Amino acid sequence: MAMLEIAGFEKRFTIHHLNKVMPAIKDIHFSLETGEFIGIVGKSGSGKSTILKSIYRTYLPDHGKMMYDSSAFGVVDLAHITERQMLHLRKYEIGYVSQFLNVMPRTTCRQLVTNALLEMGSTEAVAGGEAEKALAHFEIDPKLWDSYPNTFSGGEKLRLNIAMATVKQPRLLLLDEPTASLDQQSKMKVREIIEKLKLNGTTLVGIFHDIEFMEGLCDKVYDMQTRKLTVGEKVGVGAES
Amino acid sequence: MKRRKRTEILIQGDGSLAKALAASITQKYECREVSVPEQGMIMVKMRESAKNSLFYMGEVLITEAKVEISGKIGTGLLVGMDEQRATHLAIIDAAYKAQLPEAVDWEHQLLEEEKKIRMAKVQQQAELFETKVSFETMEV
Amino acid sequence: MGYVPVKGGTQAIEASIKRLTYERLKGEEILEINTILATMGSMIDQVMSESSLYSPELAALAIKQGEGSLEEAVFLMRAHRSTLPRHYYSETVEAETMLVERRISASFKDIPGGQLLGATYDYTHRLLDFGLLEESMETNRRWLEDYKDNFSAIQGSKEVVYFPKVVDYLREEGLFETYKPDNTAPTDVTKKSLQFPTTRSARLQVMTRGQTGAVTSFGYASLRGYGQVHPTVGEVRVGKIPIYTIHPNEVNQEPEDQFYIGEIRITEVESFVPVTVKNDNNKDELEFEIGYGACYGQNETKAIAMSILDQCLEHPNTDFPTHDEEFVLLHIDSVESTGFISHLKLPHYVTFQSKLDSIRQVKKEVQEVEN
Amino acid sequence: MHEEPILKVRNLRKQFGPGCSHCANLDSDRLEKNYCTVCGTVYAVRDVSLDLYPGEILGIVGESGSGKSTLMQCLYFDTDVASGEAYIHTPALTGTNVFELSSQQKRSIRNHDYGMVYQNPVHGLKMNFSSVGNIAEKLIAAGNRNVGEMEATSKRLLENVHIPLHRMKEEPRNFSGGMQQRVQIAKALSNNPPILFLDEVTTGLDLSVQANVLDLIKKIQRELGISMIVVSHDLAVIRMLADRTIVMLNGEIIEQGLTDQVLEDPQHAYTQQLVYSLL
Amino acid sequence: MAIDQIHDLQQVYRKLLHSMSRPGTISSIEQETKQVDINFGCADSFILSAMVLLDAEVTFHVLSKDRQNLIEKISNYTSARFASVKEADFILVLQEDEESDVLEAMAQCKIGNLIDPQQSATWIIESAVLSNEDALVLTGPGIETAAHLSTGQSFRFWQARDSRIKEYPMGIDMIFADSSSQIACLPRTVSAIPMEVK
Amino acid sequence: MRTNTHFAFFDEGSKKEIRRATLKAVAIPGYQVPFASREMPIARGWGTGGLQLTLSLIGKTDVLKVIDQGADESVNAVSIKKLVQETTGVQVTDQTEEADLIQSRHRIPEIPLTKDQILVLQVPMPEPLRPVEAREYATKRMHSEDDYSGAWLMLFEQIVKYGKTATAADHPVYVNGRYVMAPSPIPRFDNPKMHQSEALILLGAGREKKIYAVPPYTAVESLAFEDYPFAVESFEGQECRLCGSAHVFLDELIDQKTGETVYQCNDTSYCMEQLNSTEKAEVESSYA
Repeated sequence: MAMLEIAGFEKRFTIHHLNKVMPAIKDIHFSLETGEFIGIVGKSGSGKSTILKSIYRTYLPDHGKMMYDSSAFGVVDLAHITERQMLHLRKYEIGYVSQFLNVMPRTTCRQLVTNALLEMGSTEAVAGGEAEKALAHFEIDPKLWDSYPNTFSGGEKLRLNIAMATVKQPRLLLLDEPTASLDQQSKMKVREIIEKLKLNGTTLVGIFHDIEFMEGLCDKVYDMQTRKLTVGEKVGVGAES
Repeated sequence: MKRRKRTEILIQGDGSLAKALAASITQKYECREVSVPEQGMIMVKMRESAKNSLFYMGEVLITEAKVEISGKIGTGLLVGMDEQRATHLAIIDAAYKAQLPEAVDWEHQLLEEEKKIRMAKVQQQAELFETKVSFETMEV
Repeated sequence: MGYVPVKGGTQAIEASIKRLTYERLKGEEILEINTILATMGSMIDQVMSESSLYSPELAALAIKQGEGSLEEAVFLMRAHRSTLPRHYYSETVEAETMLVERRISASFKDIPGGQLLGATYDYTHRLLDFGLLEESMETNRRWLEDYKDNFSAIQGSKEVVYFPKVVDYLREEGLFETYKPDNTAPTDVTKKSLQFPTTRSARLQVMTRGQTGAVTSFGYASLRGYGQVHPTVGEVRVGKIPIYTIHPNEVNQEPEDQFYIGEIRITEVESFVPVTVKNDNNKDELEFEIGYGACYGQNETKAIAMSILDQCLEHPNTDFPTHDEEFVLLHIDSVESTGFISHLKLPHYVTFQSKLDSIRQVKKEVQEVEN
Repeated sequence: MHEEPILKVRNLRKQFGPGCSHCANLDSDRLEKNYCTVCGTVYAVRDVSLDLYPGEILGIVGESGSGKSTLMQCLYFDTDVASGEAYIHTPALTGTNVFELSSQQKRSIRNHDYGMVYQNPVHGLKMNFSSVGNIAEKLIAAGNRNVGEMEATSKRLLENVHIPLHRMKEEPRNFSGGMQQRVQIAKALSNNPPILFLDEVTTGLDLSVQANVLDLIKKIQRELGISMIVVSHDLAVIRMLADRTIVMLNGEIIEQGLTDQVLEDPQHAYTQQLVYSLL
Repeated sequence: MAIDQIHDLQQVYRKLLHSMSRPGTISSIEQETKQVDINFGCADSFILSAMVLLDAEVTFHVLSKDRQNLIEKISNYTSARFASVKEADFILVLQEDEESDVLEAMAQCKIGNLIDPQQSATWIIESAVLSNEDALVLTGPGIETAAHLSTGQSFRFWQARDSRIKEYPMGIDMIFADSSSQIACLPRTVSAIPMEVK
Repeated sequence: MRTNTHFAFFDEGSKKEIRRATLKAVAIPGYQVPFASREMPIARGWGTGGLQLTLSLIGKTDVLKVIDQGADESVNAVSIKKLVQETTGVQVTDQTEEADLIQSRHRIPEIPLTKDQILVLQVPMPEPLRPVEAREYATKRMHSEDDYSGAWLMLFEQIVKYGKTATAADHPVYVNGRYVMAPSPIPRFDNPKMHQSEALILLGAGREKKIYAVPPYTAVESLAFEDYPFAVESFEGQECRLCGSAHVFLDELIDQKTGETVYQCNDTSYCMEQLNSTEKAEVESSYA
């Protein structure tokens, strides 16, 4: 059984004040196994984020299946599980990282990562230690640990985001255009981090604006334009051609 | 004469009529005092004019007498402290209840008394009306 | 043999009561009950009204016994009231049956039936009349003869006149709500202690037996701004109302079988107060409501103040004490307020000892903490 | 995973006014919003059902007049419901519709199972008693009779809500709005209630104070696992606090979902309008 | 000789108060029942208990359907008004009454409310001869440790009582009166547990 | 004019009403039963509640004791005794053991009362929650919901302010674990006497129109926190200058001559008895 299998997925938005139904994406099919990294590519506006947000239930899916092999509930359709189940999965199994940092105001960097652990029921002592490890692991300057992240650079914010998501050791991590608006150096750092995650065996779904970045990272690539899934060595190369 | 009108006349009058009528009975019949005349109270139930509902205004001291004549118990009730008149009223009440022949003859006297009472009231009221403010334009 | 309890209290009380008698008698003057009845009408009215027992004779006795203290006279009457049986309730008294002695309206220049001043202090100049120091029965009799002589020329009509109510005219115009007769049995606060929220009947009963000064003060407070009622007096009337009753054991009585038992003199007030009401379409509208006041005897200030408070309590409002029924109703009874204030004269040395102990303990505690 | 809601509300209704033949059948077409133009009856809460799960924060968002605060008052027994049921999942109360309990029993629930933080601290605090006394009041109500313990608890809670301890004997009426709100929260928490209601707790507070209060609430949820219902007209507050969110309009629930879903993919026209106007 | 409305009733009242203050305590009112010279067709102690408490200010209910005569007599002697089970201030139960009627009345009578728990029915029950045998074990205010009382009522009766006193302070208070001029009382505060039938 | 005063002043209807209220009060310990308090020939606040109870209870054979502030000879006690005696002709006594009925203001006698005695306490302010809440409507609701946090909070605040509770007389008690009750302004010293009392205790407030009761063998706990236990007035090291009793409630007096503070028994009849028994013992020992 695949870790995640998307089949016949469709999403549209109804905008009441315009009296319009806007189709977003349809006929999405792909799947990935445990420990794999799938990259989703496509032009902006092609609906890459919609897929991720639907998997995470930030968007309500309209059609199709999103079968996820959860450790808590077995194989479930993410499109139809209860809100409470979804919350459970978010807490313990599925992480979501974007370039935007959306956190409690006036909470320090260290506290944010610690809180993520505390939410899962860790003790204060364990959480504190783990948080420091994560912050160091994702190369956040210790000088920043006890400051509020509003002033962080884009790269720092992203790494913090990733730290918050990954301290929980999610089984499935959704990366929503993490590198958009990052400079080259920061991008390289993110790449290293993803490699680290992969090494840890985290299953990843990523959306990336620039294909270059994904080279050598992904096990699979799903192309929004062609609706094709490319596997293995051809990854990156195929996309370039 | 029914009790309501009768008691109005006998109480509003000066008391001599009640005394006379009662005397005419006690001369001829045996009157037994059921209980000694006693002071008591009556609660006044009043209708107020704002919401048209009822409330208790308070109590009024009354004197009550009860006598028995020919097996009938008469009650005399009046505001204030007047045991004699209460007894007279009780005797007259009993006389009516027992349908004594005297009572039939009293009709005329009572009506005469009523007329007198009314005349006096009208006169008193006319005197009082001297204090009425006249807003009519005077003709000189 | 042995110790015997002192009888200090008993002896002192006896001596004190004797002293009281001495104070009353030492001037060597006797005030006749008839003198009080004939010349102290207002005082008698006030005592009857506050004691809620209509009996000029008993009121006069109470005034004499209480040496003119209204507080004491009312108290005596109330206590006596507790010893009297109450076997009768009157038939409902309808105020239209009043034989009016005085009737005025502040709302209209002239009213159907006319403004009847009757006897009132209102237009006397409050100058001490030193002539009363030298009053003689002879001159008084001459005055009375002269006064009555003037009446010989007056010709009364054939029938007794009963006055219509001013408000009836306004009701016809729709300015006042017309209420169907509500024959709900009234609450009797003398038989059942006051419970909150109260009923309208309980409120009226408590106010009509309220202490004149207290009712007046609270009414005044509302008028000044510690309340929201500032009325126009629609009608003040003073006069006599007839009382009828039925015998409790006689069944199936016709109205003609009722007892007439006499009449009592009362003051009745209707105050007009504009209020906002919702009409049938749920829109705000202005309408008049009536504040009602009534009491035994001629007590116009009290009755008017009562009419203000009636209206206040019909519209509860926590912002104003005069609109709070607990505040008004629990504090206007003469016997309750004077009794509780005067109980402070009783010895309180046990409670004071307890207080002393408490304060000493606290002081000790503070010292210990400081050290 | 089978979860039992700690608080289950079914078909709750609350109206102000007698209703009339025009509106009595609750046909919403006949109402102007939730108001009957004929008799003036306001249908403040209409057929609301919801579940609150252990340890979660449930947000209720809606404009003023949407019925969210009335709903809260109904749940806290501040006002009687017209009809409906509520079940609290505690050993003593399981299976009992708490709306049907006597006032004495409801009081006991308020003392032991509920905490409430009102928008206006005047409703939740005794302004002329000390802050420590205010907290103790709730502890006393829950049965504590030990001054030392209560003082210690109060101190800990006041510290938690950042009230300087040297001010604990002061009366809250001397405090700023934010401090009063924090004392109120400390008080509401003092008996470790499994269920906490928060009604517009940050409304009217300065932004920085708001952040403090929100942080505090989140911390409490994390540390104590208390279930909370947070009512607010402010989407930002709901976003910060709530896991799941209910949107109310004219006394009805029009939409509910995971908070980020409600905010990012609102389904109902009104919610969309609400979200689009979010700054 | 007739009952002295002042002094005899005062004595009965004091016995009632004594027994109400000390649930399970049986008081004898033999001195007073001797004075009863009218036959009401029920225990004199029962009638006296009613006469002490009833007057024109209160209402009563008689459970027996064929006791119109008793109702009239009580009304005449006390001026109390007859009322339905749901409204009555006093509920008068005779020994002859059907248990099902008693249980139904128990379910319907006033128990007061939390604001005014005193607005509850007081039951006056004509009982079997009262004794302090081990039929019921009583505990509660007025009892030092435990008391025993036998009134002749069934287990179901006590169950029914339990269901009406379970949310104290609401509840009903009971006066038992027997043919041997004895009375005993059970205020709502007292727990009455029937002993197991051996 | 004639008045024939009824036995025990009241008409029988009034007695019945008070008796019904009293029985309810016994059935709901500590709950204030409203009653139609009559106007009495003594002033409101001077014991009309206690007096009404006494008059509704008393019979020809009763022996009555009336005390005020611990003294049988206190003027108000004398006045009440006189009134009851004039309307009933009952025997009165100073001796606590002899009395069937004891009406008292502000004290419970030192000698333990027995099951054949009834103690009637006069109550000026029956509402223990009045200092917390002025409105009767509200306090009735608080009682109905067993909501006494206000009463406890008052004590808590005193501890916070003064380091200990600062109540004087009338220290509130919790009756039968349900109602908070004003024990009437008895000193704290007397509160424990109410707990598991052998005698029935009835409390009457005439002006406030309430009757309430503490049945015998009923739990009466003075409101106090675990770590700030309830404490009675302390007369440590003092004893009665007349009879030498310690461990009783003492009056503090100032000796007119020396200006010194001296103490003597507040319960005068108790003091008398102590004196007499000491004297008897002395006499006996001197003859021995």
